[in-house]
Amino acid sequence: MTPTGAHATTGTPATRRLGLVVCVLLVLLVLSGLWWSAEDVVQGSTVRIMYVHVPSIWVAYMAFALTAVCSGAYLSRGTRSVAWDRVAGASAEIGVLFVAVSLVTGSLWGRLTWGTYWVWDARLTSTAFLFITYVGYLAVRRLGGTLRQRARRSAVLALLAVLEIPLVHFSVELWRSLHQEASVANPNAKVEMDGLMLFTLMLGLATFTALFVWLVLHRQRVILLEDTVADRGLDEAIASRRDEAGAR
Amino acid sequence: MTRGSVVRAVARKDLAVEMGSRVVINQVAPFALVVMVMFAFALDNEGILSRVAPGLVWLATLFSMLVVVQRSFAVESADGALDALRVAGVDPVAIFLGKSVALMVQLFALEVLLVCTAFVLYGVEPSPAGWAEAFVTMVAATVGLGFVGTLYGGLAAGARGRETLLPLLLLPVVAPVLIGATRATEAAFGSGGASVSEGWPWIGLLAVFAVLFGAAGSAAFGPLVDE
Amino acid sequence: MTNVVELRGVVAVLGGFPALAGVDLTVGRGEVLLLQGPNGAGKTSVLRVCAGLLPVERGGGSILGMDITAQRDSIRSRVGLLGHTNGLYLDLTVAQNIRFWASTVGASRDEVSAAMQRMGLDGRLASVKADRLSAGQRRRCALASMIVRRAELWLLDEPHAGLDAAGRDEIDSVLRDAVAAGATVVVSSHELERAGALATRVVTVDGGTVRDGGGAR
Amino acid sequence: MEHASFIIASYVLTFGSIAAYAAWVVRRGRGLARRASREEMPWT
Repeated sequence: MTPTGAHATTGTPATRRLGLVVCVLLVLLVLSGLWWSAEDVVQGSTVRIMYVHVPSIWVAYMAFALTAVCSGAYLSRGTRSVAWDRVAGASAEIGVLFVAVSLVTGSLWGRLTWGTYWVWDARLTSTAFLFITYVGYLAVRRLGGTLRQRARRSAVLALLAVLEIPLVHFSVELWRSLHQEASVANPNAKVEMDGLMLFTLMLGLATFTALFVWLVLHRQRVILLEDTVADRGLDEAIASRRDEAGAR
Repeated sequence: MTRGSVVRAVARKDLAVEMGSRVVINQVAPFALVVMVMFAFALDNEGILSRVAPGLVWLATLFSMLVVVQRSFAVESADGALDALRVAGVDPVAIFLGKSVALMVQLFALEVLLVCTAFVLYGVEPSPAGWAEAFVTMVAATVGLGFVGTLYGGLAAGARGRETLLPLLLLPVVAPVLIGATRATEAAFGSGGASVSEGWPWIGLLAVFAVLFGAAGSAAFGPLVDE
Repeated sequence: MTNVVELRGVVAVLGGFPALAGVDLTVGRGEVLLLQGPNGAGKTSVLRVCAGLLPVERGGGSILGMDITAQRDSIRSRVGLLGHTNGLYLDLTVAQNIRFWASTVGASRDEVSAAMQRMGLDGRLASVKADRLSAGQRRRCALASMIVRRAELWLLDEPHAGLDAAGRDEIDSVLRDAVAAGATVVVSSHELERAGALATRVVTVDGGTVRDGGGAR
Repeated sequence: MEHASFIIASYVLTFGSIAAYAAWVVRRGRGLARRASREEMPWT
């Protein structure tokens, strides 16, 4: 066993470079979002919230899609490696974080634009359900048991979520379209974007995507370490368990 | 041993357990009724009550369902019966379908009770066509709820903190049923001036839900419960 | 024919605790193996691993020639486990319980009534609810469903616990019948005197491991 | 800038919570990596 010393991290030169790129992009994004870009003709200054709101929900969708893909990969024959489960778990956790962020920034934007933090709009409502669904998924991941138990249970649950989410989304959409008179404001209203605004939005998407990759890489390594250390604890527990026999 | 006969045996067994213990009749049904009365206290307005009666009926159904599902799996683990079923190699798909059917029967009985309560207490007055539509709605919603309830109930059954885990997992999933069944029942009851014909698309949604979760539950129940 | 039970270095975990810390165990066809050892030694876990209820974390093995992790489903339908619990539905009567078990494994009416008669569960007891039964009567119910199942490997966890002398004799005679019919039996017990009389071999379970207590007797 | 407080709040919330999460992940990783060997960390 080679000791790693006090400087052991979940980072590698590659992730450090990626992290540096993310930091630079983040600074650019903040500068561009808050100062350089002009205010929108229709939305005014509130469009600036969009530069962080849209990328967060984009990352959340990407994260849950990755969770589903990894869960499917785990369950399909021939690729049954717990590594898939770690990526699925890491990705879902990050997805939950970004959904929460986008719900909060979205409601701040809504307060400015619609005058209210929350409207029972189809997209908002189904996003809230998305959030709760994956909070439940994370709760099930913590139920304990062996690694294979955790992997199988959560993979099945993630695939059930793939079935559930479109159903919820569809029914909520139907609920709103048939039930509510014209919505307060249409969030899809055509936004006239000048070049710099479009650039800022694209920059936001790129930054957050890179950030997501960085986070998933680190988080799934941390999960591996958690599993390893738990396993080490098991080794010790097994040894002391065997000693019980000798003691008598 | 055909799957069908095991399904029947499991369903009959679960219903016999209920007939032997009468927990749903003596405890869950009164609970559902109390919920309906509490809604009336909270809203305190007859006009509003008859308007929102369909939603209250289905909310009360969902809350009662949580209790019935917990009960359905508590019975299995009280003396290690679920373990025994697993050791006996009983087809998990048959267990899933059998327990779902038993749950559906109990839920349907509760819904009938709740709709009658709404009729008496909340002053809803459906037309004959409305009653027919309400019946179809109840059947479609119950089938879906039975499948989803059994699926997630089985997952939560062995877990620590199952009392809180089950609602967290189950309630988001049944949101389409709440929406669909409430709208369809509104059409059936004529709440807020809705006409009977407006309900049928929602019943379609309930049917799609039931079919999808019947299939998904059959595939997922074994891996979820066993591991 | 391979051995009925073959465990190699099996580690099994219960809520983070290594219930089994590397178990090697071999049981041949027709043997009656007695597991002895102190409380908490891992006897129950050995039986639950053999029944395919407790997943194997490390190590491996086979039961009735089938891989213990990959073929758990096929193993299960051919073993019978009588654990600390009896697998009864407490709100059902004795007859309802046994008929339910019979219907899940496809046993005939005659087999059911024969098993109930064998365990003295016909007559008045048949219509008594399971939660009104004594510990011994519940055991008899569970044994009746074991008989109906015609398992090839019988796994019994402290089958004599809490029974009177007559109940214990009954269990022993059921086990003898099972062995005569070609079954293999693994039984855990505190009561060495009694279980030892049946056993063809005794091993000691301690600290989640198995020490072979000597060869065949 | 109009609505500055709301806009700043959303930036702070977004980047603050992400930074907090990232810091938690990195620190947890360091703590655990100290107890692991190189062979157990395939990326090293």
